[in-house]
Amino acid sequence: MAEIVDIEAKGLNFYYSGNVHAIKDVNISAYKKKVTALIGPSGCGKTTLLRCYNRMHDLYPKNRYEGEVIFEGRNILGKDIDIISLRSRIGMVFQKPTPFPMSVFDNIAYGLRLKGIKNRGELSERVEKALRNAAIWDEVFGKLNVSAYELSGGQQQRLCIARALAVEPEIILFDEPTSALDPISTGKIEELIVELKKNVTIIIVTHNMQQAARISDWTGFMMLGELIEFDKTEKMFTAPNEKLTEDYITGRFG
Amino acid sequence: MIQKRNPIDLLFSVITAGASFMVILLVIGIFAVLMKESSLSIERFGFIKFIITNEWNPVTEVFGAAASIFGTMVTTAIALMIAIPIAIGIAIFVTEIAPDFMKGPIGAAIELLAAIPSIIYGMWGLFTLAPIMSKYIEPQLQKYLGNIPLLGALFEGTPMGIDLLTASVILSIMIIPFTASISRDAFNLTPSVVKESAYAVGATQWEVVRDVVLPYSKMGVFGGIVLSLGRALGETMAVAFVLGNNHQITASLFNAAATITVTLANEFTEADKDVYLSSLFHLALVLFMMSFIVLAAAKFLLFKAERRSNV
Amino acid sequence: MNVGSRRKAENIIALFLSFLAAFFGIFWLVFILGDVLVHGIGALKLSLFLNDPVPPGVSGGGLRNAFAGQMLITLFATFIGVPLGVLGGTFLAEYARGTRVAAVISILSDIMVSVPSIVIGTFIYAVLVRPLGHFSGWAGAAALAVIMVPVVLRTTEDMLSLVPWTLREAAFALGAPYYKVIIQVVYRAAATGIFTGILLAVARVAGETAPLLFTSFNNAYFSLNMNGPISSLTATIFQYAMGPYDDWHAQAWAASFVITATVLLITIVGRILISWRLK
Amino acid sequence: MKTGLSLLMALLVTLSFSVAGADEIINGAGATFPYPVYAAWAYDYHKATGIKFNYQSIGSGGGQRQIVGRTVDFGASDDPVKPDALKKDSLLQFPAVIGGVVPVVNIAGIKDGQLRLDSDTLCGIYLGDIKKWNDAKLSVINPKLKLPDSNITVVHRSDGSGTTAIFTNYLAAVCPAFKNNVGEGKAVKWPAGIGGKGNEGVANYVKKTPNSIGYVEFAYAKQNKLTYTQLKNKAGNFVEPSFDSFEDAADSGDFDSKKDFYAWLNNTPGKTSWPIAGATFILLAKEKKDSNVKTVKFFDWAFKNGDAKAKELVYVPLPKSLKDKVRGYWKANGIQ
Repeated sequence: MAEIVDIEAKGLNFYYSGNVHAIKDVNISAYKKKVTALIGPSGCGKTTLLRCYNRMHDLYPKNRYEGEVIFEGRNILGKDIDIISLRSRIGMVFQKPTPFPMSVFDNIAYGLRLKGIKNRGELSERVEKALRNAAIWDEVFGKLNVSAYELSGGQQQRLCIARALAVEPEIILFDEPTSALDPISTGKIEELIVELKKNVTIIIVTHNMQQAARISDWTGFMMLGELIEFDKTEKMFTAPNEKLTEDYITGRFG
Repeated sequence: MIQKRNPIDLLFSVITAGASFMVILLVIGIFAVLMKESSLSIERFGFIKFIITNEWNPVTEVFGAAASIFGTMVTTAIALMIAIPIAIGIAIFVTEIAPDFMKGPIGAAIELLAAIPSIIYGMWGLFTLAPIMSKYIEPQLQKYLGNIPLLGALFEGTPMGIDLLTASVILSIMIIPFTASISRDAFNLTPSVVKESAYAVGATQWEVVRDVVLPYSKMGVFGGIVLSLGRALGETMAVAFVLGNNHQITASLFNAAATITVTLANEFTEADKDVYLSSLFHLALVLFMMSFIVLAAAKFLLFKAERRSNV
Repeated sequence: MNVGSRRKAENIIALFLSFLAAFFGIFWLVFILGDVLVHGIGALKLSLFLNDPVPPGVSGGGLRNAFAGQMLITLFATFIGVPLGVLGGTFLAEYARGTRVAAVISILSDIMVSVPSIVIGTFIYAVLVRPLGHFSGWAGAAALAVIMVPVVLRTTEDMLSLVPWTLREAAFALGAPYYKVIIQVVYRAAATGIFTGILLAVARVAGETAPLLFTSFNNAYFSLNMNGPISSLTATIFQYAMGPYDDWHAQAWAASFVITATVLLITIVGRILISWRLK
Repeated sequence: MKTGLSLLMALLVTLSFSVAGADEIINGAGATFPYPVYAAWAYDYHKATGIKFNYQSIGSGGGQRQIVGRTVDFGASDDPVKPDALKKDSLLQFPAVIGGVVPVVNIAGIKDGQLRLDSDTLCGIYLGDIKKWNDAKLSVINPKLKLPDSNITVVHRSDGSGTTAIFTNYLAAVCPAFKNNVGEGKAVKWPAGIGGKGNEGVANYVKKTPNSIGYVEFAYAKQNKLTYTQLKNKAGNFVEPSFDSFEDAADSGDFDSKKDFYAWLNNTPGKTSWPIAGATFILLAKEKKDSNVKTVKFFDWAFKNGDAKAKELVYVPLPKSLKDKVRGYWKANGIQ
């Protein structure tokens, strides 16, 4: 099975305002239609790295990137990049469910409408597809018009995944998507992620090493802003090259 | 041995209870006193008839509040129409758009401006705004809008700067910072992670504001608007200088008018006949009830909405 | 792609409009402050604080009476309003916490905060001025106190509610009676917040005019007698700005400048305290 | 800190009560019409005697209301109160000084005394019938003036005012339409215009509003350099407002102490008399014996020492005979 690089960080450095050096010379690739997990202790920079891919850091002033992130042959950190369209191609799911203050249907249709899809039939078709792909259709098809806040936490998170899926992105970024959920909901989301990689590339930040082991193909281990080791998941969890990785995975710290 | 309740504690609780019951007492007291004082007017003119009668004639001693109520409503409505979009614009600017180095200072400036006493706005209106209105703004309005049917009627007459329009503009300038600062606080309550997830689907700044921030904070903004409405209804000094004090109902905004508050400020110490004074108390009662009802209704709506979103 | 450029254009227009709104709003506000500053400082003289008013046409008058009267009225309003407000708020947040009575009083206070101040003036006229037979500084102070009570009460309630319940439990566990817990622990924990609320309430009433017109009235002379009519800056500004004399206008500007500066100063101190507390 | 605060408070409280006794102050309120002269007298009186005379110009209606409510030591009104009304509220009334009400205008190029008005045109303007300055009726009596083609902004009083009482009493006397449609009183229902609070407010609005007309006590017109007009009097002559033309009007006044000096000075027949004039009155509460003595002392002093000041401000001091009548009235009512 050929591994095709989908998005690749090259010599990436990132500074928060006030010159906090949060990502230090990181080189990491995510392969097409694979799950790449980022693990490491709190504050190691894994979420910061994740937010570089869709340039979420641009929302806050004085943040600064150095180096490159190559996607489709272009450096997406470039000044001439249209961030708005970039974000519609690289979706994101957050730590806590973040439904918008609108109905279930409108939440999913939101990104589609932004893309200019107005046709009611097409909208409902694609909303349904996204909800099915996010494995939540069966639970919500009767309540498409109720406020998204009325769903349970686990449902809300899958709704957010469906929302990200609806615009058919090539890559979806997951930022600890299950940390706020109970074990049953967590299980459903994990199954979902495995299912999703048939169509999209996934990069997931997780605290939970078992989760990384269960669902990812590749794993990167980060510490203090540096990428310590990056390899196939089986390799990382069985025979890591670095002592630090081994210590972390076996629970000696972190 | 278990002791009885500490007597000092009992005393303290009674004292604090007394202090807080003062509020109920005040509300009832104000209502009762105003009722009693206006009884002569209510008896003579009738409570409802007083409100709808357009007559304020100290010579014949016939009083009706319609003109004052009209003035209050028109100035409040125009002031809100001007102030709300601008205040929300300011709030959007301060929370979402302005570069960081401007956010702090502008936000602070707005807080401070909301604290300036209203009499300052009123005096400034008389000395500075009224001449500007009569020389520049009102003639232009008349020139461009005066000939449009229906709309033109709003801009008839001599632009003298001492009129409904100037009073409304001052009132709006006065409530802008107040409304803006409450809206800003409401906007700031939108969790940034929800905003981020809208950006993550590819929304533009405006789309995030329109689809996430505004819907998320609409209750807070609504509450702010109601408070502004209450302020505008009850404001005296900002309008007293430039309203022109004439009890009349006219279509044109270039005419002098009266509001309930200004009528009270001008005539309260001067009313020489009992029924005159009683009618002024009656006006105060009407104003008290107006603001009470508006705020109570808003509280009720907010309370209901809150309960709904908590379920 | 069309959709994309339309959306971008829409974005730019909307952002520009909001910038324009902000600019427009802030333009007027800066205009007002600038005007008050320019005219006010121009008319600011030492004699303004040291002399009493003189008849129109005679030069060298000041507003000593109004400064003194304003301070006295505000001070006594604070002495009446603050204890009532703080104690009332204490009841709502402590003894009556979570009860229906507390909710009702809380809502009524919110409404009272927005009751037109001139209505309160008429109320005080009816209950204090007419029965006693004369305008008085006390009546003015009472009117301002009535405005203050609900403001202070609500802030106190909010600030006390922010104090974690566990703190009280810790004090109870040592065997302290409730009133001691409140006075020695809860008040202390919420002190900055309450103090800020009081400052902001003082700033608010210090600029009130309407309720003073029929209560403390006005006095052309320096007087510290709270039992009689007493001058206030705001009522004087109303009289002087509406009057036809240039001298009066200048003094009204100067008085406006002083009162604006004072109110802003109090507000700034309040805001600094808030941010300091939040740190 | 705490003790300091309570000390301060105790100090303040004692201060504000203790001063109460020591303070020699007379509190009065009412007509804005005589405010300039009262303020000037009070200033000199305070210098001479150390007694404070606190006069607040809130309007004649206010003066009457506040003395009826006994919230002041004396009330002042330009609108004389009828003897039976005085009896009902147990009040005393005497005149203090005489003055004239003058129309003032703000028209570019028009100077003091240039514009001529008669009862017909003044009435037409205040009824809202004459709307423009170049109205034919105005042109006829002002052949030499070039009046602008602008709308007239009418300024009147918004408060209960003796000036309005005098002015409307005059208009009602000379103009039946005004009597029927508006009537007379301290506050009336004006058909047109904007309302200023007090003589001060009207003067201020006229000063600030181009093409406006208002009516104020003459001292306000003088002090504020407002443009006054000529008026046609009962004898058919156009006269300018002046000390002399007011004095002529005053001479015809019929003040009778038995009627508590109730009298008007409008539309008097003298050849050179100004047609809108009036005395301004002081109202006392019969039972307030102590404060009445203080108030009367002040006016007695003003009658003796204040004539020059009054003339300077273009008020007409009461004639000697009338002063004596007033002193007799005080004595007769037991105020010494």
